[in-house]
Amino acid sequence: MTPKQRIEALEQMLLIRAHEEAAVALQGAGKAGGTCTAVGQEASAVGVVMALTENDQILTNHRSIGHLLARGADPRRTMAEILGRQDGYCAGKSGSLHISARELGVVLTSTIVGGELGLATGVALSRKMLGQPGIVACFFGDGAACEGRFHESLNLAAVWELPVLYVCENNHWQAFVHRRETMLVESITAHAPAHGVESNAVDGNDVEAVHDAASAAIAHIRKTGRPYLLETVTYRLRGHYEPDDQSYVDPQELAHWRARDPILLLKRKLDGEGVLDAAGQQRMEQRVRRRIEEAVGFAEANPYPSLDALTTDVYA
Amino acid sequence: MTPKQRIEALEQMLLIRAHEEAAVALQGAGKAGGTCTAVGQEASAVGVVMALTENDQILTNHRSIGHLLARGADPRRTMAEILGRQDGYCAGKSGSLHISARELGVVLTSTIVGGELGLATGVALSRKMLGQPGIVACFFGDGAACEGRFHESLNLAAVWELPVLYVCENNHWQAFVHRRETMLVESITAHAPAHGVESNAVDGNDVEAVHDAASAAIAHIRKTGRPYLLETVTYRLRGHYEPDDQSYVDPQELAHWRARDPILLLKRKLDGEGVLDAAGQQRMEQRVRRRIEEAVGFAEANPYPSLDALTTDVYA
Amino acid sequence: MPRMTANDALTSALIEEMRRDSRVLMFGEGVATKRRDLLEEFGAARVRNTPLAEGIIAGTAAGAAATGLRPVIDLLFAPFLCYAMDEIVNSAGKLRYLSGGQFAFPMVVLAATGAGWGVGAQHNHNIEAWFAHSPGLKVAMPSTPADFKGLLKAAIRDDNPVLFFTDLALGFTEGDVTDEVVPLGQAAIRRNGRDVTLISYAKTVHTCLAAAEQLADRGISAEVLDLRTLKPLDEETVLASARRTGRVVVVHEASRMCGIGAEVAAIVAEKAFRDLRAPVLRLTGPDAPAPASFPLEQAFVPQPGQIVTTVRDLLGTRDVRDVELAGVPV
Amino acid sequence: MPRMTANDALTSALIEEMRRDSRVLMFGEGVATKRRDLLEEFGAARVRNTPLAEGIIAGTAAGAAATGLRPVIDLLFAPFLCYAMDEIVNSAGKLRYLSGGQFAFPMVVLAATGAGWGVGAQHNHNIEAWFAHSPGLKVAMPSTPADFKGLLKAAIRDDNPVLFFTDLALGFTEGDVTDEVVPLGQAAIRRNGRDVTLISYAKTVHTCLAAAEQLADRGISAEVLDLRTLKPLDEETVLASARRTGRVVVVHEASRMCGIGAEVAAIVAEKAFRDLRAPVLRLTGPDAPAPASFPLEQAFVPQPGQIVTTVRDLLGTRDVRDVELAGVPV
Ligand SMILES: Cc1ncc(C[n+]2csc(CCOP(=O)(O)OP(=O)(O)O)c2C)c(N)n1
Ligand SMILES: Cc1ncc(C[n+]2csc(CCOP(=O)(O)OP(=O)(O)O)c2C)c(N)n1
Ligand SMILES: [Mg+2]
Ligand SMILES: [Mg+2]
Repeated sequence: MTPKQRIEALEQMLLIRAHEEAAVALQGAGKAGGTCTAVGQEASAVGVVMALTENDQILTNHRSIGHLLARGADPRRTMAEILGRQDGYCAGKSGSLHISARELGVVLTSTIVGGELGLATGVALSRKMLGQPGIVACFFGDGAACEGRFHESLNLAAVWELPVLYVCENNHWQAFVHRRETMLVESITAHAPAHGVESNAVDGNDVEAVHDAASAAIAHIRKTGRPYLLETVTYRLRGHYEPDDQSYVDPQELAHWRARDPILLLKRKLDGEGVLDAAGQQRMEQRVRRRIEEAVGFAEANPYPSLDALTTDVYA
Repeated sequence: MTPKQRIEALEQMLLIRAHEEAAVALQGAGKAGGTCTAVGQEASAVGVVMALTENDQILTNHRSIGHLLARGADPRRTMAEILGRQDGYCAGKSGSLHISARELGVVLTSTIVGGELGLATGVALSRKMLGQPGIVACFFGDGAACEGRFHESLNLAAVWELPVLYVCENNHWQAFVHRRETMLVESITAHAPAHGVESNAVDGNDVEAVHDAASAAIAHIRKTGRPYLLETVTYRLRGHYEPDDQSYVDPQELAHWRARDPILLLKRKLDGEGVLDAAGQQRMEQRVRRRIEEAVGFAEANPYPSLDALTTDVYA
Repeated sequence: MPRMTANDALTSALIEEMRRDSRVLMFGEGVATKRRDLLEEFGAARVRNTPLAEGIIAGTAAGAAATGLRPVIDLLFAPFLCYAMDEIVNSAGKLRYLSGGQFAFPMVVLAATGAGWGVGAQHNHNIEAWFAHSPGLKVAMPSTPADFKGLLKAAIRDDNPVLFFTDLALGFTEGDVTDEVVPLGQAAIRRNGRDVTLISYAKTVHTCLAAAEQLADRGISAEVLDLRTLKPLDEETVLASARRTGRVVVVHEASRMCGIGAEVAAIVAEKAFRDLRAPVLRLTGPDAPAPASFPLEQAFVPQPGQIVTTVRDLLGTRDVRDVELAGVPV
Repeated sequence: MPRMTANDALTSALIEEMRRDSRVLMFGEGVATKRRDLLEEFGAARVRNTPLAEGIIAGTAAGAAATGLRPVIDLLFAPFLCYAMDEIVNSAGKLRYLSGGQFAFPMVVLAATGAGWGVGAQHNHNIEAWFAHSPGLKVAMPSTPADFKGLLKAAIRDDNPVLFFTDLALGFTEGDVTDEVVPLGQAAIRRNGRDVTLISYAKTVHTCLAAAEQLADRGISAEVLDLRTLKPLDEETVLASARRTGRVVVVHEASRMCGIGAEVAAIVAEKAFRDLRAPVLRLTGPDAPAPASFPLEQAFVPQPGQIVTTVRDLLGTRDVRDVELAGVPV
């Protein structure tokens, strides 16, 4: 990553964090429904999405704000969607859990765990058969890797040679169950060879490492036309959804990962390298905060959809 | 295997073969519905089932006659079930595709590919929690290994430490699709390590090799309480179901495997070793043929269930 | 007008639509093996075998449909759809709506069902009502070779996910077949009558027609209505006929509770109430899994004799009460 | 008689049944985390977290049920059952029958659904009718804390697979709760009335009660019937009330087509026909996925005002025709 890219990455990560914190506040104030935040996972989202080109497409899940904002989503419209307002990306019908934004290439978000894995192969098949350039990045969690669909998807993509970048954001939690309670191996990539799929696991809290690994994976896909599994090892710093007191979380584990907060790590690095000092970072944070404040203002002022929307867009 | 066991194995394999051929003839004569035979796979069934003890339980699928007969099922009752008669193991309601025989420990046969994999963990959980001795052998095909449930089952058995012997009868076909069209690796066992499961692949047409591998696997399960994946590499010598002209099968591949017919191999061995000569084998075949003729006679004479059976045993 | 079997009619719809629109492709377990003619004409990219995994087959279809292709998938037998419910119901059925209309899902799911093969309830389960109950989906279930072809053509051209169930017992029946597209959502009057309307779909349409013959011999004029599409349901044709005859018997092989018959009866009881001259009756398969044993399997399905008896009771007295009319042979 | 929330009533049923019968165990995604009290009392063998995979959770339950245990599984939200349909429908629902009665499946599947959380159709989809349509299964859906407890106790003691759906919006409602087992298959008259019967279940029972209050103010006496168990359905209580009042409106949040309301209407139209004084009406959720947006989500669910309007129309004229009564607010 160039210094410029690293600065851009920090701004995106700050934007995502501020967006999540605003959503938490709205939820706490009773203005938004339950929402799943990706606090702590910003480097994974930004590192991968920055490695994509405009032609590439993204499928994501319930923990999607990072992917959306890194892809250039307008925070006013994501926030409006979270509040169920008419100018949200899905006209308020999605709410926070399945936001897609076709214009950005973020397609078919599913909040059914594993849903995006079932759909990604088809999206890639379209690209391939219609001769469209670009690959398909499919984000999912370590929990989704427990669903059989994970294997069915990898296997089909391998057998049909589909250009899918599988991104497993291993954040150690599957709602209220720790990853170690649900599988015996340490890395999701252990499954890749038996499907004939290349893979790699990377420190998901180091945005440069993620970006480099994603770039290599994407190059491999573009070259071979074959799928690739990238695991970003990270941590869910907040609860599964809001509110969630995390009483079931081992405080030591949490402290360990808090010290590895990806934003902290990147800030320290940029400051140390003299790329962006503390003052510059503060200005950036203010800018980001203003953008999010404005987004919240927009969303709260945005009307709810009219009641006839209840039965529109059921059928094409 | 002792010479006595090998002789017993041959008799069982001949019985299975004769049973399948009788079912084919009945189907051809319009007396039985479509049926899936396991011709060519007798060594896999007999080798594994002979390695089990009375306390162990079996789950199987649509290609089950070998498992049932090796377990000591009465061919009159299996045949009656295939013909939908009242004294079939399932009172005629199953027909050929989901025969279970609780008294033999053959439980919960499912003809949904992968169905047995979904149920096996529960059967093993019962044994474990109720303190019952014995393990659970779950037979399934290479096709079933493409269903996500295969992975979900192995993973749960591994995480919960359930005594399941997974027996993948890899017969190279998944109905009308060759195994090589559906997966990139050569062996289903490739998936085991990532689930933390021990495994082994064995020549499924060599009954002794199967028996030895199964015995080792079972010993491992009894010792550790953990699951084990055994792959028996074999071949479906007849079509997917009856009738099926196998026009889609590569004749060379078929010829290769015909020459490796497990019954042929065992006969040759027993003769060569002086354990059972050609004359003794012929007497055995006659005995077996008579048993099957009698079974067919029984089944054809056995009445259909009375019509009120249509709505019995829906609820407990 | 060529005569052909229903199976051939279905194939000819596939061929014509694949010729017509290069975005149409077909895949499933054994599709490329069993449909060699399609494979040869359209190539390996458009006619594909798949791994044995219904969930990912349906998911791939939904993903492809939303992004420019028009997949037809063969899931073989209706009960196997149990592995693909998430992809069909939660993805294809809901993601258009949940995305605020950003995506459409032009895809067809083929599956066979019904008695005739003696293979039992894990191959034979009439679950069409599940999909009628779910939003965003359409459901078709033809009774004639012409409809096997014409409805499938309409299904492939439709921009929504269509479940296309074929009744196993009809596959080898022959009939005249044209190139006509049969629009989804239009029922057909298969026989005109005055005294009673028999409403059905798929195989049991023919059971109703046989019963109508027998009823005619006894001076009773039965109208036979073939729903053809279960969702959207052609309420108008149903109500018009119900109002004309004042008596309705719904007949299907699927089980009674919350089946299509329940819906038809409820619609009639609401909207043709003042024209009804008798209770609305249903003759359905029993609330039991389908058995494999041949005579039981046959007894599972409504028979002409049962329809005749039911209709005569209905006409003989205006208050047939509490007569048990489940699919058990009388 | 202690007062408690519906959620607590459900927990207390679990605790009492686990104390009573050591074969009862519970598992699901997060069960051991979220039910610490159960984990502490009954230990890690009987209160288990699972990997995130609904299919194997349900399959394990079915396999365990058939071989001596009595599992209760929590599949969280109803749409997630789409991953477990094979295990519930094809295995637990059919393998008793297909095996000629060799096995029984005493298991309970818990799942929440209904409006209230603003999470949209992939968490909120009332699919109870699917299971009512399928053989071998039972379905319960309580409306009061007492029934959350009493029906769950009955479900756990039942030797068949029981789908136990809980309406999200009811979780924190309070009520008196006893130790009584509420038998499956018995509806309850929640309010006596003469002029019309409102038939419902789960949350919309309370909507009906609110409407009945408003109707009483206008001199209309509405009976409110709570089905409680959807399968087996208490036909007798439904028919007795329908015959008494001669007018029936069925109300539920699930969509209309082939829903429980269709079945109730069809039963009434068949068996209470000569006592009916008006068309049988249904007030249901629309044929659409549930939206997340709060006001839309609320509009999805039938409201007291709609019931009042519907009933007044029904009483005002004996031939209300073709009035569109879908769940859209009027
Ligand atoms: C099929 C399904 N099962 C359960 C849930 C409830 N749920 C939502 S998110 C979640 C945890 C997912 O874990 P993971 O895949 O690791 O993603 P993460 O939330 O950690 O990002 C669960 C259990 C769901 N939405 N869909
Ligand atoms: C879920 C499901 N999908 C498809 C089928 C149809 N079918 C029956 S057997 C079979 C092939 C199974 O292949 P495999 O698991 O290798 O077992 P084999 O038949 O080779 O013994 C298929 C596709 C089915 N019964 N169930
Ligand atoms: Mg996770
Ligand atoms: Mg095979």
